[in-house]
Amino acid sequence: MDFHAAPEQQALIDSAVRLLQDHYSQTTSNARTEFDAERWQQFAELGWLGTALAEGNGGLGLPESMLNILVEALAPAAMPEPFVSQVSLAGYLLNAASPSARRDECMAKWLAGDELVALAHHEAREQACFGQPVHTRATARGDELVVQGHKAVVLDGGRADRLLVSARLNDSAAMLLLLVPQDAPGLEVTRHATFDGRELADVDLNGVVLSRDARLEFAEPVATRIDAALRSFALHLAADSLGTAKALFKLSHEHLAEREQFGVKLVEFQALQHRLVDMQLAITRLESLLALARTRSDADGVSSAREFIAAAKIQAGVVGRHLAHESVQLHGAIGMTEELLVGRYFKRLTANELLGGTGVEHLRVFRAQRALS
Amino acid sequence: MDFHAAPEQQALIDSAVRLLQDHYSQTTSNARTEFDAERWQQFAELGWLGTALAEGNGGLGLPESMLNILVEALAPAAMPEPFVSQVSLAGYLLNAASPSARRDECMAKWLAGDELVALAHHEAREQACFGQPVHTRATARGDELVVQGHKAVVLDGGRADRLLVSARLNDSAAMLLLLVPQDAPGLEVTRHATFDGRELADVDLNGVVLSRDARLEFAEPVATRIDAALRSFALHLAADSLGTAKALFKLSHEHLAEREQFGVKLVEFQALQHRLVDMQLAITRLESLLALARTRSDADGVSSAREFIAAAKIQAGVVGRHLAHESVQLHGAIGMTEELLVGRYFKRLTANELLGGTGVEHLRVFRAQRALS
Amino acid sequence: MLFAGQLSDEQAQFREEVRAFLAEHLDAGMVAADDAQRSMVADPERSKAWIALLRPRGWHAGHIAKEFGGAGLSPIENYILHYEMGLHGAPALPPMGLYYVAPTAIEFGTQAQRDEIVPRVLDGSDYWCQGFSEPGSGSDLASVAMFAERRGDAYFLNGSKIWTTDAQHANKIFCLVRTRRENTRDALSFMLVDMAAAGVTVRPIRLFSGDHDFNQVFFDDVEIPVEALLGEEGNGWAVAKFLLDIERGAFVFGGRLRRRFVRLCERAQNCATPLAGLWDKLAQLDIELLAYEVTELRLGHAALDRSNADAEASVVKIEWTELAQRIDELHIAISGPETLYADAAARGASTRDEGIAMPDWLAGYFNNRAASIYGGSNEVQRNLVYRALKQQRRR
Amino acid sequence: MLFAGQLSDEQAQFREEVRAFLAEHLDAGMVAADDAQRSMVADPERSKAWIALLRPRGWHAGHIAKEFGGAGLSPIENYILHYEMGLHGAPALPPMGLYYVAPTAIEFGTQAQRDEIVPRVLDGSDYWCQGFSEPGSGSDLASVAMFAERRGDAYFLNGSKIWTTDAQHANKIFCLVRTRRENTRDALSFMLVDMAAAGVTVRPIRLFSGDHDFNQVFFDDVEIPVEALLGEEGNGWAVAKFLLDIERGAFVFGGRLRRRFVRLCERAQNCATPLAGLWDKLAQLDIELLAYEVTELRLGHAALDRSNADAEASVVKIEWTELAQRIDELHIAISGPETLYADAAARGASTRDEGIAMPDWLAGYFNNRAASIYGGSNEVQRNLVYRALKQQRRR
Repeated sequence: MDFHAAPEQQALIDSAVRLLQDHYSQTTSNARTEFDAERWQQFAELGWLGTALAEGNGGLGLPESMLNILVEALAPAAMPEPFVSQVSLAGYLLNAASPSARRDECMAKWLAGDELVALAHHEAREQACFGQPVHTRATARGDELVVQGHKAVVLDGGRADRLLVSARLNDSAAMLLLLVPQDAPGLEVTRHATFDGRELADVDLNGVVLSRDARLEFAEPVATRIDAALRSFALHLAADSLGTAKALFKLSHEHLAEREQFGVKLVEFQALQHRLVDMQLAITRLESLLALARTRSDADGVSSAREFIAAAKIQAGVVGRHLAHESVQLHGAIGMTEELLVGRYFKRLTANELLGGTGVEHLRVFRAQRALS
Repeated sequence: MDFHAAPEQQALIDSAVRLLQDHYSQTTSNARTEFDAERWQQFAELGWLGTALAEGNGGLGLPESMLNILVEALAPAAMPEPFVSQVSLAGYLLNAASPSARRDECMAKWLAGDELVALAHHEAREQACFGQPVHTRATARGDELVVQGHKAVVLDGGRADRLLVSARLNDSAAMLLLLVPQDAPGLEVTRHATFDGRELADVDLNGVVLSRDARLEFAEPVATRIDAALRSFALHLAADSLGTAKALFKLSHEHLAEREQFGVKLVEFQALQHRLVDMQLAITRLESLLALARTRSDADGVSSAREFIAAAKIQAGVVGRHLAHESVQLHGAIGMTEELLVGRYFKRLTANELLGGTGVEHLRVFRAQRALS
Repeated sequence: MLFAGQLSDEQAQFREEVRAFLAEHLDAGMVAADDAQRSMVADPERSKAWIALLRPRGWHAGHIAKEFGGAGLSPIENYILHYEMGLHGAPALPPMGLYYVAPTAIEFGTQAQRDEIVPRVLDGSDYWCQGFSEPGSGSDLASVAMFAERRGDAYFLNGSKIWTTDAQHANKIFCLVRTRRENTRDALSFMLVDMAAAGVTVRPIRLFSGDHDFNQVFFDDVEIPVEALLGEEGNGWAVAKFLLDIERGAFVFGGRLRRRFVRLCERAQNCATPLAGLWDKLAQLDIELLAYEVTELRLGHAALDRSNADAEASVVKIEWTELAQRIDELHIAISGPETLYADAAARGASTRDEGIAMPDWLAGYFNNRAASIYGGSNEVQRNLVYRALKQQRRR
Repeated sequence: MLFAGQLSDEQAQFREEVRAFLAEHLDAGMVAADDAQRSMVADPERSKAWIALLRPRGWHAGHIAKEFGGAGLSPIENYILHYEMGLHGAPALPPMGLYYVAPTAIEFGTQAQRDEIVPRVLDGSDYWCQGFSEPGSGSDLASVAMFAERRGDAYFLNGSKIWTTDAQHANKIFCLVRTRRENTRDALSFMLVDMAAAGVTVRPIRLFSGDHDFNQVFFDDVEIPVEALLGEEGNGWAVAKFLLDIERGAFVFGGRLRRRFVRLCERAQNCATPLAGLWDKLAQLDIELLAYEVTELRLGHAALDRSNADAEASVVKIEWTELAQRIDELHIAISGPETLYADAAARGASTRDEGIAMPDWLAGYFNNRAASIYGGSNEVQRNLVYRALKQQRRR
């Protein structure tokens, strides 16, 4: 119950801050938007990709909360590299899968930063959330599986070397998770660049033929594990939003402290001071909810902590909008331009709200878990 | 489409303001809370009770909007006299009823200020709104009607000389409206003083025997007319809230302009100026909605204007709470005491929100009318 | 709907005329393009086409007297015209020439200036932009630094203007400039400048959506004749004030806002995800939009003669911008993750929409955050409203 | 629930001990009376009965060291104790003696003062009230005008104190007074006064609910011995500051707020009218309450050694008061017209509840509007938080 950063947490934060200073200090909001393979290699070398992976799997074996703290520290980069989605979706599922030749090889390459892996699970653009039906079918044919279906909102789907595709086996309810290489015949991936520099894809599987060992095995039902990965993603998105909101606060305060109007520094206006305070109060609320979600995720796992993750994700949306709107308003016209980081953070916060389950969706989850109806 | 007060409107407002100055200027919030018969007589003599009644019925024949303007002008009195409920419930229904000896006698006494009449329609404390079922039964027995049932939230039920009781005829769906004298055997009225100085009652009718002519006749179904009376009540409550909110704004502005802290007039703090502005904006919104509801009520009748009345009533609740909360906060501790009018207005606004259909209820009406679902 | 039973017979008839005209002339493609436009400001091409259709009735200049080529409508008629155009999705009209320059030239111009300027605005020959703000000056116009030095029969302009909407399309710019070094209001003058003049350069300022609404305009020893002065030298503040005052009453946002709200509701009705709680928010928005429609009418248009018209214009500005932003915000909540996909069909709906691929409702949401900043930020507007409240209290 | 998996074994065991104690000693009638209480502040009679039950363990003074008769709990243990008491509806404890006077006397008192004051607070012999605010001084303590004139071995007090909670029940009052005419901080002194002294009179101030929480206390040439000074003459500001600083860490609101929220949800579940939209609001409140519980713990209790503790106390104050007010507000919306009826059973739950007949949730709503005013209004708290942000920025 110590809320100060522990020494190992502080070390992680410090290394993240150093990397940001060295490679991400930009003054224009549309600076680099392309994936930088060198950066990704560096993440791998620093061990960051494996932060929350088991030591036996080549990871650092740190708790989910440490990864979350790292994500928050990296947020001010608003980086084009898909760190959050990779570690919480691909990393989480590969770590959870039972060892096998395929999985081990895939994980090794992923951990080394040589390959990206994307989760292809959602099937409708407007319903990228929890508990949606999966219609994609894998039909057993001799020693092979033939996969037919459509996936949407596949993060990193275009640049990934392999996809993790969820599918129903034959006509059963049993869900599988299949490793599908990007170049598999019958796989059609349509890339979309998102407005905040991320990348997602629609994926068609037209009779993609896989060998049986493409199937990842899990000790628990696949659907449970995918759900947990999505919760983990939501948790880390909330941390990304918190880090971004803090960065916006800092920029706004600096701006008001430097800028004069009618001969007075803007920050001398009490109405603006109180608005800064309200922004800080919002950040404090999100910090507290994230602290709670972290502790509970470490203690009981992300699935059991779903109500607290939902609370953090909902509040990340509320706080994100509040900070984005106020930061632009307090900056005035210059805050609307691509010359400052403000707009870039605004876009990132907006995308974070739309990914990993929106506020509307998480409120449904939260209300159900807390019996609020 | 002229939003300035017309000369006859201004004359009405001026006479209301004069009366307030002469008889209601109080400095303590718990001043007179008792009904003052002399005042009521004066309302009658000024013709105010009959403002919206047909000339043929002894009224002034003015449109509903004029009555609404009068209600707004009288609001700063936060008076214990039940002007709003009497004119919009009793007055509306007596005016709408077809002439008959009973009705004419009752209306004359009411108009003269000699008697009060209360509508006893709702039957459950928690559901004093629209379209609730009426279980009270009037059973025909020879030339008489025997009434059995229970009524709740009967405004002015204790001090009224007669009650207008809604009831089903025998086992049919047909609704009646019956004139029941306060002293009728079998009638039991339990008075409750409300926290804002109004009075309501629970009413039990244990086999109350009435002659057939106790029945008021209407050209339209009784239920339609009762519903219209309730809409009219909601419209006038919204005006009462608007007048009260304006009075609170004025008190708050005065207070800030006079009071010093740390050697500076409070009103010089920009944060407080902007809060006054937001209060004014809220008032402007309510003024506009009420202007709309007035115009549409005059043009098409209160029943057709229900969506606009609902909008005004909902906003009256929102604006009322905003102004009440902010006024207390801006006054500081002194605003919490019974020494100022602030608390009295706060209570009045709170009661107005609870009467005539709450915000929750009117939002249901509004959404249904506007097909928002 | 707002007006049923409220209009005089003549006004009702005028509205029918407007509606019939719109039904006949407003084609679906034009409307769809306007709905899909990402930018907040009028599209030069589409508005030009629309103006051509309005011109025979003078409705592109409803507020300008007939003697000057307008339709000479009453304030209420003009309100009806613009409300209906907005409601039905007609392209917005570029305001700088029609609403600002023409009336100001009529008020302050010499006969020669009137004769030259007004017809060229009304027939579309000139496309104007505004040079008021300067880097670092924000809403504080008195601090304008751009200097006009008189040498013989000409002024030489040096300095720069910023946040200039449409400088990339305009052939003319009106500027508030300093003609004396003193820091007093009578050191300011109002000048009309040809964008083609030597020494004028335009630097685009991109919004964070990537769109291009604004520019910085640089003046490097730009020579203009003394006749380019509108009003007397040193009278610039009064001219600028007149021009800014026009804003009240010139713009009608109710119709456009109502249209956006209706489209939002349609989207909500066709939405796959359950939005239980959002309908209450939509209802509350609808209520405040109704309030705004009446407020706009009673403060902005029906009451032009009132003494505190400045503050009322500020009220209208605060209300419409904050409502518009809330509508946009709900649009995102209702659309959900689909918002992450760029809608190719929506791109290029305006020549200004050059930005990052994203759906129109998202770009609109981003770009419209500027609404509460430009034309005097809503903080400045609140200061102005407070000033009026203070005066009211003293009366 | 907040703590599952977060507590050390010892802390978890302590919580079990607290819960077992509450299950055994907290009777239902006591809880019901506390729930129904209209006033925000502790009830003298009920708290006395509850203190008698806590005293054997020293839990009525958990924060006070064992050598002075308290339980000497760690900040976390004290937090657990008060959170659980609040959650289970134990009567609130009167803060003036236990939280303010006793620790301040320990810090600043002479040995004789400690020996006299502390035991009498802990055994309930003395009931204290606070004399800080004065008419017209608001949150500006430096402007205190009440004068203490030294004549021989006594001071003579003249002036008045206002917003004094519980002056009608207290037998002692501590006052910040002026001992020199200069307007400097070292002109202030801290004095302990017997309410029975000649010249002390109490005027009740009624809230607009009619309830009686506050008073004005008049001092008409009240003679007190020089020994009544706590700390040195002229050191009053430091003593008062120490006393006010105790507030951070001394109060735990999370448990009480959670209890109120749970009761609100129960009411909503048993409500006749459909409240579709309100459940989303309840969920949002629940989320912010969760946030508050963690904030209170990490800012107010786990982090007492931090450098910007003042600002953090302000954050906690702003958050709990505004949350409490929102809970109260929803209570009205959920209860609907039933709120118009006075609930006879709820009256007189505290000796201070003397007001107008109304249900407890309504009186609570009204009275609790004072929460964002007393102890430094939330506007002043925001100023303090901003001051800390400013310092942070400079670091």
